[in-house]
Amino acid sequence: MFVAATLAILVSLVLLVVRALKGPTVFDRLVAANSIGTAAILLLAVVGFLTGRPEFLDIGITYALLNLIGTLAVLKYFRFGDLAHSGGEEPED
Amino acid sequence: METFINMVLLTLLAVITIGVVRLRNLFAVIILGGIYSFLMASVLIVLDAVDVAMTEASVGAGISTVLMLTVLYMTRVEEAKPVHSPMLPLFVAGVTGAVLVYGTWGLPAFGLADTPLNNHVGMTYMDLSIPDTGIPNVVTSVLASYRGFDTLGETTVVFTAGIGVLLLLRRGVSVARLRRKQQEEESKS
Amino acid sequence: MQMVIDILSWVLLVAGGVFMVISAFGVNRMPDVYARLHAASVADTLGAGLLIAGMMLQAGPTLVTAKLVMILAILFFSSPVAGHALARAALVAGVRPHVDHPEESGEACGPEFNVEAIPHETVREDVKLIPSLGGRRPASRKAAAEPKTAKPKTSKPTRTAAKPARKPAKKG
Amino acid sequence: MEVIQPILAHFNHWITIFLLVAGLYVVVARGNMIKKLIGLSLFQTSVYLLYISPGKIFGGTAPIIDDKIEVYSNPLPHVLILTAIVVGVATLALGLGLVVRINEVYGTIEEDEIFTQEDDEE
Repeated sequence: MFVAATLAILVSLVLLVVRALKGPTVFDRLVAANSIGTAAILLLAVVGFLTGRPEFLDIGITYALLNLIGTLAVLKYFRFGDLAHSGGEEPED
Repeated sequence: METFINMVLLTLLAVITIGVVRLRNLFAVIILGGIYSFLMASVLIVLDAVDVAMTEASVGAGISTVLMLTVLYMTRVEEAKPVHSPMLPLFVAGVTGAVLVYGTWGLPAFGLADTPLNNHVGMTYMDLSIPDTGIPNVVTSVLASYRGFDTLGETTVVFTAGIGVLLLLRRGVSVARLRRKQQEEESKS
Repeated sequence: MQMVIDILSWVLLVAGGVFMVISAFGVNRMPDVYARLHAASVADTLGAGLLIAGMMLQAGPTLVTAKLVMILAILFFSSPVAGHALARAALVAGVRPHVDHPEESGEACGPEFNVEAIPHETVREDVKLIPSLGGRRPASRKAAAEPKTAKPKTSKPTRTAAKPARKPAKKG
Repeated sequence: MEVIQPILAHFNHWITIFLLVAGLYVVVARGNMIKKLIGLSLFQTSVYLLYISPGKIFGGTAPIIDDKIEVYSNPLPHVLILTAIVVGVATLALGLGLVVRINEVYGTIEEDEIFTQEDDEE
């Protein structure tokens, strides 16, 4: 049964990579990147069960957090043009 | 099944690499770099290197992305069109690749246990780790105990790199500002 | 008992896998960023949720289940944050939502970023009106065609209308 | 099966070589310095694969000792590559620092523009 789930995740990874390469805007790529992060976490968990050692799920937690950090870093750059911006108000450039 | 997952992920890595090479918008390249790191980390998990996968994900998708974005803020986003023809680099790369592919025929096949690599010191650590150090994670025990000086050298490298970055980016005695000031004075006079 | 658990986790895992594929398919097929975000969220909620539930059934009451719960919780909290930030950043950067009836919503949208940059008349001619939804062009269409007065029916009308002119679209 | 056997045996090596060659191409052919650094990291990651993939043993699991497990993969490449990754990010940071500095002095990070500026000064 884990084989079926693994295959499904691999198929979705392939489709998402296609979108990441095609995606006309940067944001399309980011959507794909975020979903690829999720798919990678699930793949890690399923492969753990598939090989009979599902103990490495801590890495999945790290991935989830890093995925959020990576996405937010790019987006913060986009909205404020600066990673060190304190946020708060919209830029009034 | 493991081999199949491995092959699919590696193919995706290659496809993403093509995208990284071809795209000229550096933002898109950095985002693809993040995807590349996640896929690479998944490959490493399938290849049983869990510690390396964790480090690769945090360094590749985390720190590298943030560092590159910070630098990109100070420079231009769009890469200039190449002036030179890419034929010579393509030729060099192709020849290098061909020679290396020729070399792979002499390498042992993937996944075998009786290769030279898997019969020497690496596997000895597996037997020695628990009696010597009591740490079940062999990577940790080798990294911190058997090859502790190696790790010390590594931290020295990181320290040196940090000092190097600090010296490069120090604001006080910026050569660039002096130079620019000189140019301004010259243009005024 | 084991049999029941196995069958249940089979169902959950397969359903989760199906949702993952559907979501990835949606990300490929949808017309613009916002719709793609909507498709991608299926993977974060239903896909991940069902898959992890199936795995939890297989793991039983162990530490593995606790870790799976942690992953699910982080996904549940982080993916809406990322999605919201993404949509907002896209809106601020000037990506117009794809609309079927540009006249009615007061703006023309297409795959292009910078709608103001292309002649408005050509965009309007492309649009096919669906008769069942009224099908007539609104009286104020001349006004709607003017880029300055184009007011998208989004949360931040003035900003998005004014923004793209100043901040050129970043295509990549 | 006859045809597929060498592909299975050497697929990892070939992808490694592809990544390496792609990195080499980017470093040689592209003038943008950030792109060059990205090419260098591609090069670096291919070396990770080159080291890790021979250490994998079919049927083995990660080298964390457990009573139930018989076969483990080789831990030594993992240790070496862990060191390499950390050193890699240190050198990347240093390289990016240099890029910032070059941008301060020349106002650009394109190699060709820098060369033309140098030629103009002479």
